[in-house]
Amino acid sequence: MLGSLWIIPLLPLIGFGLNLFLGWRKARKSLVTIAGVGSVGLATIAAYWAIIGYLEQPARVIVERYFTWISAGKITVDAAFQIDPLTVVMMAFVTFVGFLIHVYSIGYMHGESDTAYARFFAYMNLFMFSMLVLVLGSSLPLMFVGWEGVGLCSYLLIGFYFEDTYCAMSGKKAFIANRIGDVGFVLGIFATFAVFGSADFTRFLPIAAAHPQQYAGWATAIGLLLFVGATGKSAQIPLYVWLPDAMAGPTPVSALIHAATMVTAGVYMVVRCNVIYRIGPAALLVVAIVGGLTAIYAASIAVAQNDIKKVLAYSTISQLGYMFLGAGVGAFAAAIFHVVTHAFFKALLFLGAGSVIHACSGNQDMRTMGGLRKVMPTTYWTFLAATLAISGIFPFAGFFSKDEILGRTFAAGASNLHGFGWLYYILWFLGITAAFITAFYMFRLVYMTFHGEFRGTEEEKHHLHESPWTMTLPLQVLGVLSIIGGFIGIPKLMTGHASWNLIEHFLDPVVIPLGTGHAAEIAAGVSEHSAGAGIEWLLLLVSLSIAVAGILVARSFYAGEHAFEKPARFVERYPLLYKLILNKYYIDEVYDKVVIQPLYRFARFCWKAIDTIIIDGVIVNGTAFMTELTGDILRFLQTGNVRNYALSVAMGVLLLIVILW
Amino acid sequence: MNPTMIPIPSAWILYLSAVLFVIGAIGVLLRRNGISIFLALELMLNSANLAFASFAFRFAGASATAAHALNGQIFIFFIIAVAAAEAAVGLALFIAMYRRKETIDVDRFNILRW
Amino acid sequence: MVTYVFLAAAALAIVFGILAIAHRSPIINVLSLVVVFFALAAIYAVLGMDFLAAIQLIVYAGAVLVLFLFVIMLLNIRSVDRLGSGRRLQAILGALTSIAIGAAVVVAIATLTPAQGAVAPGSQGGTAFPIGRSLMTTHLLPFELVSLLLVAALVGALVLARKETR
Amino acid sequence: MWADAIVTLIKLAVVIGVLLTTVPIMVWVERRGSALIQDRLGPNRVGPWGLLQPVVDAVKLITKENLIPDGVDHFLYILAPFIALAVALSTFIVVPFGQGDGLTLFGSKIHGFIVAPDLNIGILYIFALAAFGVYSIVIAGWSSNNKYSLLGGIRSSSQMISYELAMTISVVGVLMASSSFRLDQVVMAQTGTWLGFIPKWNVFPQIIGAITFMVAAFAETNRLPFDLPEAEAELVAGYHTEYSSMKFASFFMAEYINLVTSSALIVLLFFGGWTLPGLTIPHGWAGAILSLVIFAAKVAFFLWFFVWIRWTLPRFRFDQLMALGWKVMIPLAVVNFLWVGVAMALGIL
Amino acid sequence: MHIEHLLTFVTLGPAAGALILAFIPGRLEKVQRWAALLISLAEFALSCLLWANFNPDIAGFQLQTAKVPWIPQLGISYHLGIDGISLLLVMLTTLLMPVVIIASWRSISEHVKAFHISLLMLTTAMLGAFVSLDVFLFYVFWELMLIPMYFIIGVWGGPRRIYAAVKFFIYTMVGSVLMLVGILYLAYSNHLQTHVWSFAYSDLLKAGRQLQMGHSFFTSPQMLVFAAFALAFAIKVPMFPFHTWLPDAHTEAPTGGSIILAGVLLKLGTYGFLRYNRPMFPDAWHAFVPLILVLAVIGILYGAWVALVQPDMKKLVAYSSVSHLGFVMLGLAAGTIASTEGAVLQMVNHGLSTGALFLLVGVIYERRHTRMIADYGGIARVVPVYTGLFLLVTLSSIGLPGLNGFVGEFLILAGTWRRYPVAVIFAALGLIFGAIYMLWMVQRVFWNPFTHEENKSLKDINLREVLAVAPLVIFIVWIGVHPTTFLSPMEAAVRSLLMH
Repeated sequence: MLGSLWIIPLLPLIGFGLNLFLGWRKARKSLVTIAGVGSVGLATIAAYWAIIGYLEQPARVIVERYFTWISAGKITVDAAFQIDPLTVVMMAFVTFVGFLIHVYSIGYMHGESDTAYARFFAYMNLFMFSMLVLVLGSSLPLMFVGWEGVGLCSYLLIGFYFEDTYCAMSGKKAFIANRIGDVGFVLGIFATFAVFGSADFTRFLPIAAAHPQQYAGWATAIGLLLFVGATGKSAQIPLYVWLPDAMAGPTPVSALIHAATMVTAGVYMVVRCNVIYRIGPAALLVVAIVGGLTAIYAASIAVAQNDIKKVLAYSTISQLGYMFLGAGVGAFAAAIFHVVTHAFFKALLFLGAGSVIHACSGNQDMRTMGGLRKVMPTTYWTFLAATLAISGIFPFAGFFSKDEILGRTFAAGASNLHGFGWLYYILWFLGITAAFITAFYMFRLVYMTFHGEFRGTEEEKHHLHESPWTMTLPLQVLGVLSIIGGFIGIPKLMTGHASWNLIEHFLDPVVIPLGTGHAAEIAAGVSEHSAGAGIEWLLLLVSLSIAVAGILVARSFYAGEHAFEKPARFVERYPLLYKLILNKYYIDEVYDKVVIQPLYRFARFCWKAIDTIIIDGVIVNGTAFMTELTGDILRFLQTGNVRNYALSVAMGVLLLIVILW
Repeated sequence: MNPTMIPIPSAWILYLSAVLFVIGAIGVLLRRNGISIFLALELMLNSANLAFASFAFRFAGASATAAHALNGQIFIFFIIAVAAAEAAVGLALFIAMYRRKETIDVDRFNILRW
Repeated sequence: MVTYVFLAAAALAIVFGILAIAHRSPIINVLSLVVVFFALAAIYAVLGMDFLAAIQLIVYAGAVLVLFLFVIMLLNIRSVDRLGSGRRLQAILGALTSIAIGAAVVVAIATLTPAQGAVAPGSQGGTAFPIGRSLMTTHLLPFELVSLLLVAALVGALVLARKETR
Repeated sequence: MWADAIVTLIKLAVVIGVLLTTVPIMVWVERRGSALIQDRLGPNRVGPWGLLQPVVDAVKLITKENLIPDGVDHFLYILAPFIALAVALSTFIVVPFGQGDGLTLFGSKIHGFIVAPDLNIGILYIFALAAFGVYSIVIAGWSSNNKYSLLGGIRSSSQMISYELAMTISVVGVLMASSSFRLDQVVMAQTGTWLGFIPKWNVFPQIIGAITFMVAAFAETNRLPFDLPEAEAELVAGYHTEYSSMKFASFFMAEYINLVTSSALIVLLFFGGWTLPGLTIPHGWAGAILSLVIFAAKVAFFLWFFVWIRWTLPRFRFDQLMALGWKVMIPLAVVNFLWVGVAMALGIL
Repeated sequence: MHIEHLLTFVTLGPAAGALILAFIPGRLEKVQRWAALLISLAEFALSCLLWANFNPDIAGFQLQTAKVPWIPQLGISYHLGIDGISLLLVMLTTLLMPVVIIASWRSISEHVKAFHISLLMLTTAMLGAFVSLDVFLFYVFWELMLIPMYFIIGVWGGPRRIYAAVKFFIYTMVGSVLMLVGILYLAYSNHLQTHVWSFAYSDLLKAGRQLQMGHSFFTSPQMLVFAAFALAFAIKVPMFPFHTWLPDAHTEAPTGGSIILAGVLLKLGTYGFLRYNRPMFPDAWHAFVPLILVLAVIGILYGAWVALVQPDMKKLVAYSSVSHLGFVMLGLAAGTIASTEGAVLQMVNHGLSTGALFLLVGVIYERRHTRMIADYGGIARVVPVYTGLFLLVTLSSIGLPGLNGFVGEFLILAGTWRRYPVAVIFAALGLIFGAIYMLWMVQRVFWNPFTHEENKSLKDINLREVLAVAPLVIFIVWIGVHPTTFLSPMEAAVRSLLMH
């Protein structure tokens, strides 16, 4: 399969075509399922076939060029796919999680009409195609194709229930927010072309790595521009507003796109272009800061949310913040490791929430849930496993990846990376508090939905049932993965030998060593230098205790007989703060007031004032009016009196004589 | 054969034609009645004929243009013919005008106004 | 002796010219114009252009002015407005312009080199014959065109002056 | 230079004298002629056969009160008769009444029995003045402020203008034959014979021209067949109804002078002037006197002819008159003109 | 068939067709339509033959017709030739014609014969303008275009069609008259040097370059003549201040008219800049580039902003054209090979995507007879296939990678970045606004809840309309996926054009 990587993305594309056709012909659901899920399944098999093939042969990076896509003057872009360790990791979890979610959505979407069902799977397949192109793309523009492709699919899928204004609006909001990010990304691509002459990873990254000083300035600029794209796609601080609204889409969509795959594209891009960020330290710093801030900020909002999917959305933003923090401190492998583990447990959380909502017949408000533990045991247990993972409790996947990032952040602080040691300490501290809050709101969610009595309506109550096997099976698989997922990246600390940290070791080739010159040390300082063993153990204990503290506080707040008193008291004491957090710091309203309204007013001004009044009114119709006016004035010369004319003739003759003379 | 010289200096004839022209012009510009204007016009026309005659007369003397001496007179002949035609049509017009407005006071015919 | 004839005729022409445009009664105008034409015919005769004098008398004085008389009688115009009546400004302006034109022409004539005129050679036996011949030879085209024009004028006058009979 | 002046003056005096004397004679002839034709006596009281009757009339006219009706356009009223008389008299200066080249009087040559010998445009001059005749009638009609005189004036002027056209065209034939405007040349051209035996008078080859000329002449002088304008029966006295005494007399004289001029023209143009077939007129005073006598005889005959026609033919109605003028006379004249042209081109004439 | 005459057949073919149509009696409307369709299809086949015979390596004009002297005294001759750039635009024109005819199958019901004749005449005029190698001939075709377009808007247009048609006519006429002065001055200066009257493109090219550059605008002939040409083309493009005729012309023109107007007529402006202003007046061009850049960027942003608040779909698409052509002008102004090729490709892309958009707007206009966005809502449920197509074309118009819009904009911006990065940043904002106004329109028309009852009876897009939009969609995807087929022919031409 190695020789023809193009088959992998092609299969979902075929699935998309088939589903469109089936939708048009209004075919039965079973046909659509075969086409939709089948194609993704085949793609997964093809992907793993390729991975196995890749792992057997020694070569680091294999690039397959098919045809020159765009070539004009100095700008040439080939349609080429490449496979290297990073692609392998990404492809692995994207296809696997994607397939599980496809299986899950068979059950979840069963209630829809045939055409809608077909349309849903068509979009999902198109999404898989775009994601695979993004991951496999061997140059920035090709990656951009996938980048915008996934943006389009998220637009289509979020706006799936297009009847509802809110869904359609949030679909549009998602696409536009992505689009703003993408513009930054595209500018980055142009800069790469301008500076390096080509945007193929196998070409411009080695050039940059070869002479870091020369490209330092430009690298920072490119890094920042690309990062703007990343913030758009991975919902970081300025452009995260679309993710919470994206929950309007069906839950499998949220699981697949807004938890596992698309949102991680930003991190993938940063890791892919790690050379750029390493030789342009300022960019790396910005990534770290934005990551850290987003983590703490999103976590703070998640605490007060009552909608189950909104809580998970903000938790995703917060976890993404972690990943960027990891990348920001140079721990690219750790970032990817967290991406993988996060994919597992966040997908599980979403799917679990999906089955809960499915059970509560579409109701998403946690306040009307409760006591589902008894009714939906499998969902509960898998959900609990994922929650433990995300909170960072020891054996679960989350602990290892999050701790790795926090450890590296602390190490960066210690080694005074780029002279900003104090900043990294702050970031580490933010990380720790975010971890505490994460543990708190996750268990808040668990207690509110699964523990206590059912607070919903009566007819909802007896409608409660466990989801069918198509939905619970993926939950169980993901449950297992979120438990054992952590072990692929066990730190050297615990096992004594670095090689066991599979992911670290595996991703080394991606981090190309930099050339000579001072930049080299910076890089070296980050990856090798780690504090003494003692400090690392201390860090491990601190993060573990923080997580446990978070859980206990959540229990005291929401579990047991006098649940809900403490939060109520908290609300009375700080009503303003609560209202602020509940309404997401009014960010949406601020954006609306500051950006969108003035834009409309200015646009209307442009149209009404400039176009119709100034250009049309004054200049175009103005000249017409002037000609008419002069016509009027000249009219008075025609007196109609013959003798006047005779007189003027005579005067003309006189004048003529005088002149000629 | 040398042309017989006539002792009238040609300039005087031109002066006469100029004076007649002025009189005609004044007549045309100042009169209100169509026919009077027309009469003055004929006078102006004749002053022009006179000017032609004076130049024909003047150059008849010079040998160079002797051959064309007659042209002046023929030209006047044609002018008279045309003037006759013009008078006929003009007067017919005045009659038609009179029939319409019971007057041929030129100022009354100003429909061509804006 | 010839110059005296010319001077007399000139004086006659000027006096009756003024009378032709100034007098209130149109008949007097026409008659004074006849006298002016008579004077001009005399001048032509004096300048040796006897055929022209005859034509002037026959065509102009004899036919055109009779036509004028006819029209005046037909329209029964007893008397006409005084010279320059109505639109005072325009009258004054008109007079000034005409006099100015006249002055300009006179000045132009003054610059001409004075020259003695003469009777056209070969017209001893009267200018009728040479003019007749050239009309039929060199100036045949204008002659035919004028005849055409006259026919047109004839028909035109007829149509215009006819009383609407429908 | 003075001699010429005196000679022309003498000629002028002679001519005017002759004309003025012929007028009373003609009046007498007219009256007696009409009486003869109407088989009645005519004036015979005053002087032998009424010869003095015209003198007495003249005295009556002159002594009548010079009445000027009011409302009349004063100046024009007086002017009209003078124009008529002036025009009538001044036409005669180009009429040669005898063959007189080479005669000398008081030592200086008199250039023929013609008042203005070197006026080359001859006939044209006559037509020009004929045109002026119209003015007198028109002004008379207009100024006498009377409906009938106005109508009479307009009618007679339109009649004269129409027939003037016919007359001019018919004369052109003659001019082509004699290739000159001067009447004496015309007479010279009529000597000799045409086609062997016929005297070369223009009347024979251009008979049509002659007839149209004579009819036109009648119309020009407002003689009977065409005297509609002052026809007593309808328009009282036409344009000179308001005129009395001297003014009426001058109109009357002008009419008769025109009569004489017309008959002189007829004789000169068509009947060979003072030449008789076969008779060559000797030079010198004897020949002159002979030519004069012949010319006078011919003119007298035609004068009688006018009177004769007047009292025989009935009067034309005005529309018939105009129709005859435009639709018959002018075409005939053009035909004659054509015929002469063709004949000359073929060398017949 | 003789290669030399191929271009003449291509250019004058439609005119001959129009002649044939003239003989067919007017009442046989069916026959008129089919005849026109067949002629335009034959036209397209001919142009494919042209493409086949086109040799991409030669830079200069090829397939030239024999130079037939037309007005020998002035050196004006009938001389056609084609190079990479004009080949693409000719193909676009011949592709759009059948689409227009099929699109206006139902909507044009009266004066059918006149409509098709003016369409065919319009085709000849446009093709002529693209391929004429004699500047005077170019001017004749340029003016000839106005008349049929005037009739198409004036006769078959909407309520305010007279105003729009007259405005369109006078607006373009003012510009082109100045151009005529420019042409004459060029010919005159050429005459001064070579003492020979000639209007051939090559001669005037040399003459243009020799025009001196004074120190200020008014004292340098090259600047003045450049300005004369530039104004005519700027009005046609339309660039920012001269664009007010476009929305009126588009809203009032019938569907077919709008497709042709947007598809091809606008390209003549940019083609003019590329063929005449760029090579003929190099120094003036460099002096004017900053101004063009500023106007282009303003055009992009201004077009997008105004499109944002348009209540009428056609006006929105019209203003989007202003924005898209702003990109093309940006590409031309930048002057690098990549940006110029991107600009030419974007001309074709704009023709396809905006043509398709107008076609689709026409489709629902035919059913609901209203273009107001407010009158629609949630019609995706009723017309799914139409929604799919509309969405695809919208995505191509806002430049989704994988479709044609992206390739063009990417090349333009990448090419311009090297010379004017700041301009690119502002222009990139245009991309955002592009997405905003298009998707907002799509949302209000297709997604929102189903409010208007009349929409319930909307029938989905029928076979004829799909047939009309199919070729466009095929090319949209083809250029998106494999643009080299279209980039390679113009490579040599653009390279040689930018060389001097």
